[in-house]
Amino acid sequence: MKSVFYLLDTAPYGSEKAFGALNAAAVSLGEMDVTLGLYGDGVYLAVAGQDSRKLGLPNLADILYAYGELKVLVNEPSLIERCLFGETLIETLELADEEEFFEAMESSDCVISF
Amino acid sequence: MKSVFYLLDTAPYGSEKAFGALNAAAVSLGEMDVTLGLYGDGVYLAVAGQDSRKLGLPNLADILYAYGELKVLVNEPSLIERCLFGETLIETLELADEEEFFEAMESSDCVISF
Amino acid sequence: MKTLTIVLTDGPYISEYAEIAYKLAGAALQQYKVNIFLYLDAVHIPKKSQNPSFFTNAGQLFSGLAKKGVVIRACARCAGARGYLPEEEVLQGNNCRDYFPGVRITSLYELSEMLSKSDRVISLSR
Amino acid sequence: MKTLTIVLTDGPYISEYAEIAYKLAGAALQQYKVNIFLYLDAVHIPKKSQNPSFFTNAGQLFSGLAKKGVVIRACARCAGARGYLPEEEVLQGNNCRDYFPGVRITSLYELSEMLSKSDRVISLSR
Amino acid sequence: MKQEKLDVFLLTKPPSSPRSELCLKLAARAGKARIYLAGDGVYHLLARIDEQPEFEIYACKEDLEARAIKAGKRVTVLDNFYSDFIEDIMEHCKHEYTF
Amino acid sequence: MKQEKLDVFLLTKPPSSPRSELCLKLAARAGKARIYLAGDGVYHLLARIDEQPEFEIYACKEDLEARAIKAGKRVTVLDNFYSDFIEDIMEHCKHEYTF
Repeated sequence: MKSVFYLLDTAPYGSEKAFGALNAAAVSLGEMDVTLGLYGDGVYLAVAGQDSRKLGLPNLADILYAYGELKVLVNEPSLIERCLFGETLIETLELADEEEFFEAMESSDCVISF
Repeated sequence: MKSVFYLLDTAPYGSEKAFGALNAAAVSLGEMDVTLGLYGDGVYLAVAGQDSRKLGLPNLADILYAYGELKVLVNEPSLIERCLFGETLIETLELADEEEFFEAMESSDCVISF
Repeated sequence: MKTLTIVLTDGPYISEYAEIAYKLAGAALQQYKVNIFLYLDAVHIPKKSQNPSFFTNAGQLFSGLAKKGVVIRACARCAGARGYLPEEEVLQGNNCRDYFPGVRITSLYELSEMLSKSDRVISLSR
Repeated sequence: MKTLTIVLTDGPYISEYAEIAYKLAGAALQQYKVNIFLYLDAVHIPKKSQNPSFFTNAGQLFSGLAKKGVVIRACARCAGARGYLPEEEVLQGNNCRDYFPGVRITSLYELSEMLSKSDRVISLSR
Repeated sequence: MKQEKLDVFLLTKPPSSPRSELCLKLAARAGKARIYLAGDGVYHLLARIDEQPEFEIYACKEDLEARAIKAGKRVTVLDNFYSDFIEDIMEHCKHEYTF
Repeated sequence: MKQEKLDVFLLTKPPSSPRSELCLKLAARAGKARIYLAGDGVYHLLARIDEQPEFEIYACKEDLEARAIKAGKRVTVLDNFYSDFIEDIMEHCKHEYTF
């Protein structure tokens, strides 16, 4: 495998899955062509201004910033369904329409979802 | 609490939840007024003819038969959505329309979902 | 005194319900009797020697609740399936070597007992 | 020889994916190299002394796969969070007292290694 | 100030969850209801749950901050969310549901 | 007999799951596809997944029996489901997805 697509469709903070997907994507950077695709409830991770200090959890937005070279695609239809289209999003992420999102999945050697 | 409503909205066999809900409902029989409500994917438990021997899992339909005194309500709209309305269902279960199903939840002292 | 029972079915970290239950129980124990029943994957919560670098140790949180009087019981079938086996003896309110003190493995009938003696019940599950 | 890697994230019993992974790995190991990476709650699968009265012992299933040559690794962060701590020494292919033989706790980088050397990858999660 | 005996809902799941749909159906049947949003339940504010006049909406401050979700005027953001919720369900509410 | 290089899908989730929807979207984009149903994935037979002419459908026998789900004529019920699936993804398929 030369490329891997991590699919995250779970909301951040409510579960360890978003943290797990970010870590898994990060360790393959450099070695493989890595894309993290935010889909369904996963797109909530794209909202700017997260501050998880009072929850005692790692700030997932900070992790996204820390791995600036990670390609993160945000599925636009999922954003729209969740009324997030007008919200301020983390600027390092890439919006992808349904076609672009699926093409990225299809052109990766494997898809891993958590 | 004198009455408890167990809500099962997960399909049988794919997870331990259906087995867990049946056991939890069974231990309260006699002591409390117990209803098991099958809702959403939980209604798949109502299909007659289950044979789980080759999977090496307990037969959940047999457990339903063994606790014949347990009141089990099957949410009709969930059945219809899952194309189960024409299928043969376990005959000891009670079909409940949306109104009857919600009334049973509302008239119980507590609702527990797994 | 009124009684609150919390029923949990998820393990720690993978879901936030262990933490939410901790906060609910913490808020309630000042005025009410609080029970927690650990069912299905929730029997993992009181495991000893958890070392979560990025999260709060769920076992310690629940051990703290037990010290403050919260009654915490784990389903024997679910615990046994997952490798937590009860001892004959009860030491420090505890009958499982792998568990923090104050958490006891009991029959599922204890859940029914807890419910019938409760004024409110909260169930949290994925 | 081609290589298959299976990535798991769920614990035993609560989901059927441990059993499905066992069947997939069992079918594949006759002709292919098979890796299994245990992530998040899946690090519970190889725990010793599981005694599921109504289900098949997931730990034994995976221990059997390891004996037949399947390479099984557990994420160190996820395992540590859940109380499975690695020893310095590796005995019987194993570096955790709480685990069945043949399962080793390793860094998450091992997942990336496994993926890059694989011809196919299957991920199973709730 | 929560003397009125109402149905009370603790909602910790995002709008896409079938449990959220069930919760909102039961709340709608109740007529007036108090809905407490915690965890991923705070994402219901994006879906404008607070525009339903029959619902009194309470939200957990630290969950809003972690998820960067803003609360509108009709939402009561609670610093002591869990204490307030516990007091409500133990002393003031009619029926309590958790989803 | 599976010489044709097609996209192959292992579907283990019931029709209500958002992952099922995603799986079927990808399969539809692929045009022709082989879909293997195991676990709760066999419930897709109730939703008539086998009526789509572009899909070849395979189902796991023991999962059908446990759930009391019948397979129509266009469904190949496999006794050695996992061996056949593994052979397909290791030797014959173009792209493999698991949902």
